Parts: sequence; C-alpha cells; structure tokens
Amino acid sequence: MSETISVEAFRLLLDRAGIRVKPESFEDMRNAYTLLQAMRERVRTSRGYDAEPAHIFTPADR
Amino acid sequence: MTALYDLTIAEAAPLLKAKTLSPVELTAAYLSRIEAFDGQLNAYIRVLPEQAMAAARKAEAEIMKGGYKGPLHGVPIGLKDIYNTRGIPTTGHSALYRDHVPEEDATTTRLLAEAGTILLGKLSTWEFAIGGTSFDLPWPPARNPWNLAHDPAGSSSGAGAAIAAGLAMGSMGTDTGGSIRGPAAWCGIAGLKPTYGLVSRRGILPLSFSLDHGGPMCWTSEDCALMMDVLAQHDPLDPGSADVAKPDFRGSLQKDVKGLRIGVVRHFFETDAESDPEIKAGIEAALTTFRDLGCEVIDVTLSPLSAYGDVAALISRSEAFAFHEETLKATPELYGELARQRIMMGAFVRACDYVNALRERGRLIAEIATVFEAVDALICPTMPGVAPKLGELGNMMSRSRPSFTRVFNVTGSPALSVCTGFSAAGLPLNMQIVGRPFQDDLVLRVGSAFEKATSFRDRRPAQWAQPALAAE
Amino acid sequence: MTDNSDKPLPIEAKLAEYGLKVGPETLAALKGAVTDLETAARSIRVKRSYLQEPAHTLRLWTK
Amino acid sequence: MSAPLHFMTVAELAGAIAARTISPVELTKALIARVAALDGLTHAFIEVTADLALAQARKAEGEVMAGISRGPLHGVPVGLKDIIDLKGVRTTAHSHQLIDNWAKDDAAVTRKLKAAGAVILGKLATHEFAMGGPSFDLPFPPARNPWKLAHFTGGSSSGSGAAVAAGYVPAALGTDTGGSIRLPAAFCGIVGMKPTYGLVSRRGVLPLAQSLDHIGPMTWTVEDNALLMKVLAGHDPLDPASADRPDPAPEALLEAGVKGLRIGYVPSLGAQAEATEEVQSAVAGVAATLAGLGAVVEEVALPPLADFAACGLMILLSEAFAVHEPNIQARPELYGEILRDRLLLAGMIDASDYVQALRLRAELVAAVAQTMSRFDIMVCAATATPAPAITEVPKFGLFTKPPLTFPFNVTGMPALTMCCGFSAAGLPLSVQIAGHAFGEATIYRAAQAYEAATAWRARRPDLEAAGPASLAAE
Repeated sequence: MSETISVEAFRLLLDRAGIRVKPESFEDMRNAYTLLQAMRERVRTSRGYDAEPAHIFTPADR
Repeated sequence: MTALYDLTIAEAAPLLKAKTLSPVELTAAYLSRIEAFDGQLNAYIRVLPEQAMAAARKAEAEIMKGGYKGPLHGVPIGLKDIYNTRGIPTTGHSALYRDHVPEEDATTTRLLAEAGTILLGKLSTWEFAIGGTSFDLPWPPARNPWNLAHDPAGSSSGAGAAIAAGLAMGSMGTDTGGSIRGPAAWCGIAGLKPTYGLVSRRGILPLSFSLDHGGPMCWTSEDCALMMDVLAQHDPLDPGSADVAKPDFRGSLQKDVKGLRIGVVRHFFETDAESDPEIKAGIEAALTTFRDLGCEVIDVTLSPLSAYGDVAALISRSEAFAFHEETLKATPELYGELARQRIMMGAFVRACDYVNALRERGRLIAEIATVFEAVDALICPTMPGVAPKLGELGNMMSRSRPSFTRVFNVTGSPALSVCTGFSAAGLPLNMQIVGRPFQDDLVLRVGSAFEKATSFRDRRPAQWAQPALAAE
Repeated sequence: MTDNSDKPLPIEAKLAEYGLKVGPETLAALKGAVTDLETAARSIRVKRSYLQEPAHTLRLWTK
Repeated sequence: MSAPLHFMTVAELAGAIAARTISPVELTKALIARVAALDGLTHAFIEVTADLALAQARKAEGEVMAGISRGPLHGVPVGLKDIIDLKGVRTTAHSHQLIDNWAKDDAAVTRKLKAAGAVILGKLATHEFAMGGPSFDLPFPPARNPWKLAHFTGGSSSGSGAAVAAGYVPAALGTDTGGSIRLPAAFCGIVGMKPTYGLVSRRGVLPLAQSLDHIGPMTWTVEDNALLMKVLAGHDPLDPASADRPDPAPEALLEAGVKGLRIGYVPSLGAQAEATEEVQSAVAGVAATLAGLGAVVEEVALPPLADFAACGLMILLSEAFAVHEPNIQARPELYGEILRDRLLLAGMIDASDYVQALRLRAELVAAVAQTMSRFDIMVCAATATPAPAITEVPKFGLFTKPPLTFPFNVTGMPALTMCCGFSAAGLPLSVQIAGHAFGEATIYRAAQAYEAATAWRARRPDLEAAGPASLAAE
C-alpha cells in the first residue's frame, strides 16, 4: 500500500491536471489519492504485448 | 521478355497455374536478387533461403500434382518483421526482441502460407513500428530504391523498398498512422490499409490496438486485391475482427468505375497542409483520368486535418505506452532513441483526454459517414511531398506536420495509396483512394482502373534493372 | 478556480512517478513534444453534449 | 383482495385494469395523493408530473374501455430516475448544474414505457449525476429509506428504490454504473435488475460512465421486474452500445422452477467485501433454499473484488471526468461537494491507467466467463451490510468499501438483487443473482422460484406509522 502523498507533491499533481480544490477538501482528497494510487498499482499488472483492452473500435458497418 | 522480378502476381499466377513458370525457379531468382542488392537496400532483416526453397519445391510438387490453390500459390512474399512467424525470430527491428522466437504464426502469416505463398524473409521496419528512421538499432534502416540517398518512409519501410526494387512479389505491412501507405507512396507502389477489423491483427506486435491495421503492399492494386482475397477472414482470436460478408476482391476488379462519384478533399492539401506542387499536379492529372473513365468528381469537406491528427496522437501515444510501459521501465537501453521518445509521450496524456479523443473520434466517424452518402470514394494525397533524404524526417511527429494518412486510421476507412507519376527528380508521386467501411473492394477497383488507364506501372527503379537479368 | 492547463508540465516529476529513466537528449526532445501533445489535448477539450459517447463500447455479443 | 391499492404489484394491477375493476385514473390519483401525504418523509420524488400523468391515465383508461390493450403496463404508474428524459419536464440529475434542463424529447426507455401504456408519475431522486451522494448541499434533499427514515436508501437510484418500497409507484426505472440499481433495491428490500450491457438503450439518459452504464427496472416482485424488462429490452441503432440481438424473452422461464439449474454460490468476494454474519447467513439461506428446490449448488470463487473495483473505478472516474470537465472548470460551485471532490480526483488519472484498466477488464471478463461456463447463474451477497445511517456514508467509500455489485458492471453480465430477509434492526438483507450475457430469463427463473418459496414479500414498510417523529427518534 502506498504512503500518503506529500502535500507538495499532491499540489504539483493538481496543478498538472489543471485542478484547484477548495482548501477544506484538500486533505480529504490527498488521502483519497493514496487509495487511487493503490488501485493504479492493481491495474498495472504484468501482461503480454498482445493482451488487448475490453473495448474494441468498430467502424460503422457496411 | 519481361524479367521474372517485373512480373506482377496477376501476371505470374496464370503461368504458375499453367506450369510454364516454376515456383522453384521464381523463388531462386528472387533470392539471388536479394543476395545481389539487399546489401544496399536493407529491405530485409532476415532472409530465409533454405526455408523458401523448400516451400517452393513443395508448391511446385503440389501444382504439378494438380493441386493448384489459387493466385498466390508459388508467389514469393516478404513479411514486415512484426508479423509472428513460428520458429523464426520476429524482432520488431529492436534489440529488445532480438531473440524473440514466436511459438505461433500470426493468423495472416498462416493464411498466406496456406494459400501457397513462399516466405522469402522478414522485412525491416521502424522499431516496433513507431521508432522512425534510426541508425542506433541492431539493423540499419531500409533505403528508397528510386534513390538510395532517400527515405522509403515507414514504418513498413522494408516492405515498400522490397516491392519497388523487385525483391518480393508481394508483402505485408502494418499501418497505425500511415505505415503501409507512406512507404507505398514514397516507393511508388500500391499499399492498402484495409477497413479496421477486416484483416486479423492476431500475432502482429501491437502498437496502438484501436488504430492498428495489417494489409498488403504490392506493385499493383490488382495484386493487393489478390492478397486480400486470402487475407480478409473473420478471426475470433482478434477481438477487433469483424464478422462481415467477405467481398470478392478479384471479381470486383472486373466491374466498371463508370458513374462512380469521387470526392476530392481539396482543403486537406490546399489549405490544411502545405503540399508539393508536383503532388498537387499529380492529383489534378489523376482527377482528369477519373473523369475520362466516366467518374463524377466533386469537392467535399471534412474536418480539418489537425482534428484527426490530435485524436490520432492522443490515442496512439496512450495505447503504445500501455503496451511498452513495463519494458521501458525495466530496460530502456534496449530501445532506440526515437522509439523511446515517442513511446514515452504516452506518460503525459490524461485519461480524460484519451476518453475525449475517443469521443471526438466518434464525431469524426459520423461526419465522414455523412460525406460518404454523397460520394463513393475520396481522393487526397498520401504524403504531402516526395521522399526526402534519409534521416531528414526529423525526430518527433509534430502538430505542425499534419498527416493525410492518420485521418483514415481514426475513421477505420479502407485507404489505398497508388503512384500518380514521378517528380522531376524521378521520385514517385502519390495519392490516396478511400472508401466506405468494408468497401475495400471498391477502393481497389478504383486504384486498379487508374493504374490501367495510366502508364506509371511500366516504370521500375532503373538502377536495379540490369544485373539480375543475367540470371535469366 | 482557474484553468491552468497552459502551465508547463513538470515532466521530470511525471517520469519519476512512472520510474522512467531518460538521458538529457530524450528529456530535451520530450519537452517540445509534450507541449505539442498538450496542445492536441486542449484542442479537443471542447464542450460536448453529455450524450456524446466514445467510439469504443464493450461488446458481449457477436452478430 | 388483500393488498391496499398502493401496494398492489404491476401484475395484480394489470389484471384488475384489464378486468376494468381498477380505473387507471383513480389509481393515478390515489398514488399522487399518497406521495403528497408521505413523501415529505422520504424525499423520493424530485417532481410529481401530476397533470401529464393524469392525461396519460385518462388516455389509458379510454383505451381500456374501448377494448384496446397495450399489455401489462397499460394504465400502470411508474417513476423515472431524474437522469432519464421525459419530454417537456426538467431532467435535473439532482444538480444545480441542470436545474433548468428541460427535456426536448423522451428517452428511448421513456418512449417504450409510454408506448406500453404506462403512466409516468414523476421524476425520482438520485445522487447528483448518479455519482455524488447522499448529499445535503444540492437543490433537493437525498431520498430516505422507507424501512427506517434515518437510513440510507443506497444509491444512486435512491428515489426509485424508496418510491417502490414506499408504495408510491409499483415500478420505477433506475440506472446502474457500479450498482446504482441493485444497491438501492437491496437496501430498500425490492427487486432491481441491471440487464446485460447493450440490452436496454441508453439514448436520452444522462451518462455517468458510458462503458459501464446500464438502465433497468426496479419493482416489488420478480415477475413485475420481468414484465418491465420485456418492454425495455430491444435494439436501438442510435445507442452505440446497443446489441442487435433476438428478443431475450425475460419472462419466458418465470414458472420453470430451478430443478437441475446449475448454481455457483460465491460465499465471499474477498477480504474487502466481508459481509456481516446476518448477511452471510441470509445469502447462504438463499443457496440452501434453491438447493432444496432442486438446483445443483456448488461453491465457487471469483477474482477478488479489489480487482473489479480498481478496474471499474479507473474506468468510471476517467469517463465521468471527460463528461464533466468543462463544467467543473467553468462553474464548479454548481456541483455539490461530494461529486466535485470525487470528480476532481479523476482529473489525475493518466491515459495509460485507463488503457491498463481496459486490459484488466478484458482479463476479468474472460476469467468470469471461464467460471460461469460451468453454471447457469451465480449467487452472492448484494451488499456487505444492511443500509447504514444516511449520515455515515463516506465520501470516498467507493475506494475503501467497493460495492459488491461492481463486478457485473465490469463484465457487463446481467445481475439482479432481491430481498432475502431482514436484519435484527428490521432492515432488508439482499442477495445478488448474476447470469450469462443476455441470460436475463434464467436469472428471473431462479429469483421467481426463491421469491415464491419464501415469505419476504408479505412484509412492507409502515410509513403511515412512522411519521416525522421516527426521524427524530433515530
């Protein structure tokens, strides 16, 4: 499980995403980000090159 | 007499069928040409002489016994080295995959083998089909047969070079943003990016799953059609494969183009992206040819090129990064500089931008479908200019250089590049013919009619003409 | 709340987050290209109908 | 006739209306009056469309009297979650953002209900944009659980769950992206079905996350649910996800019984989803009952809930953020705090996370299909606990306590939740039954057999007795 992200690093990420949060939400969201990070780790498991996503592009049919 | 390597598949097939041309003789001729010329061209990463000769002998025996399988039986071909070949290394032109030996053929590899083709070898590419013309890889980049100092375009660079130089009769490329059509354009051949889902991608190293296509590259559109008759097969193992009725490609070529409505996307090459006057002149001449053939030519409007470019960039970078993230982290040194840079871009796309790109893609697909209510095919250039000098392409694909080819990876439409003549410097000119989804047969029919109405298919790169004749 | 998507990305921070190691040459090239990609992203970040769906959907059936 | 008018089921009403013993107009008036009298306690409705409903009821009544029959929904009042368009009425999504969003057209499902002769009684409370709730800083209060007013209804089709349980309407439509039909159905003790992805058109319904969004019916009984599904299912070429499939005949196997039915019983979805003992024994009771009726029940495991949750949440947040980004940049103050904070977090997900989640999704779909190949249906808990107090729902609960319903949004398989008992405190406990893609009929088959074999449908919340005092007492 990831550690809670530092205040500075979280601010940097928010900036990068173009997001400003209300001061009273900042701590809530910083903690939630840690949970998001854990989920991120979970979806990044090792898989072969040809493992495809569940959605496939379909052009309009004839 | 026409030299063996000047024969198209369509010309060779009746001779092979009639047993007047031996697959063994044909294969040997190609192998000796590869031996003689490929040191300069670098079209092949790996030549398979023994295997090819064995396959040729088998094909010959089958044909002699009356087991002729069809127009590809005994035809020597090459595969871009991202098509899996069982027991034969499939490198992606990368040090990372130098020792990658697949246990299974790609579906298309298998289909072509079953149709009786002879695999001459594996063709060079940009690293993992993304890297660009690079000199820091285990194998050198392919060169343009029309002028060795020039770029053959990529990423199916070896496939384009080999066909133009007569080092294979047919070949397979892949196309995520133009990688079949670009090399076809600069090497002066015919290359089809089929409708998304018509040709299986199973067993081809992925670059960007929702934009990746496999397709044929040959000297003529007619030859591409012969290949497509074998390649267009529903494949349950490819999640993107479409289960649609298969067109009769060869039969479709017999039909007339008279009365077809051809839309010219003039703003693409007159306002959206600066194009070479010679390319534009080639297009205008081609439109005259189409009018002479009885087609109606109309100007049409699509979204500006940059709209497609933005969507394609965001989608392809995101998807490519997902495939390569793990190895890029573990062994970055095994990638060449260009591939590393291009793949890493994917780390900088936000999820919502990717989703928005998919939403924009939906809009662009709906838009082109509307345009196709009024026309049967679209025309625009494949590339805005002729082949530049090798290494002059620049590092990164850039917003300032919009692409005519990516448009149709975004929409999934079938798109064919054909040769529209030659520049003053003797380099091939190009155009793209685009159709409705799953009307690849119509696209090839238009391309073939154009090639037959013009004489550009009679000209081969001159410098390769002499030596191999000695073998005949 | 302001739109600060015009701000340059902290590229190094993002690379570090992914554990990606790059040389100076790559980093320099990335900086230009990331700006390009950002512009691309911004250009499609337009107001759309709520109902405008992505081009991919989940398919559980075959025709 | 045992049940009072407002507690009659769709099937009972259909019979009585067809027999002309109940008038659609009288029925509609009675339900409108009931909502007026009691919904101050439950807040299930955002808007009662009384005039429109009465007009529809009169039309239906005229048709019935003229001998025209439109089937079992003819003259039957239903409610719509307020993200589903009803022409000429506001679709607010329970949000200040859309407070003046007048629907120009009916959603595809609304049109189908109208064509079947149903009377649309009004628009029902939801979580803001089907995601942010329960919230107290929105234009309308959150719905409350008719079984215990201080408790959560579950979300996001909260008004739909409350309205059916409270006897305001015999049926309502909900939408389900992570469990939003099945959770309120479970907490409110009713039947809710999330159909197969692509079975019911989503055109004209506000999206939350397009690749996970489903629309489905919420009813008091299994039979009623199948009757509605029959009307809702069908191909719509204008919904890109809509499946072009033959009629799934959801009602076809209702009376088939479960003899020989192969049931995979999933006692646990992993550590993150540990159910209370009350829930566990209730769900085990369902498996035992079905086995007693002749089904072949075998214990089976699924991939951990945490995998489904990570995958589903990455996708949900990414797609939702793409939809809301322009507004969240331009006028964030018009969102409630819960939705705003949940959405903003989504702005930090990278494209590659999303693509990786889609690849994980393909793996999970394949893994569950592999397990399901041995079974006709699967049975597991619908929720880990009965409804919590409405003030105790955490803002980021999706991360810490992912819903047990999420796996079937990820796989797109149909899944139903229904009441299987009551907690010591008198709150409903619920089971979840999932089936093969387009196997709705088989789910209804098992659910109907269970419902018929048990007496849970005899118990109803007693709102008249509750009164405002009960709110204060909790």
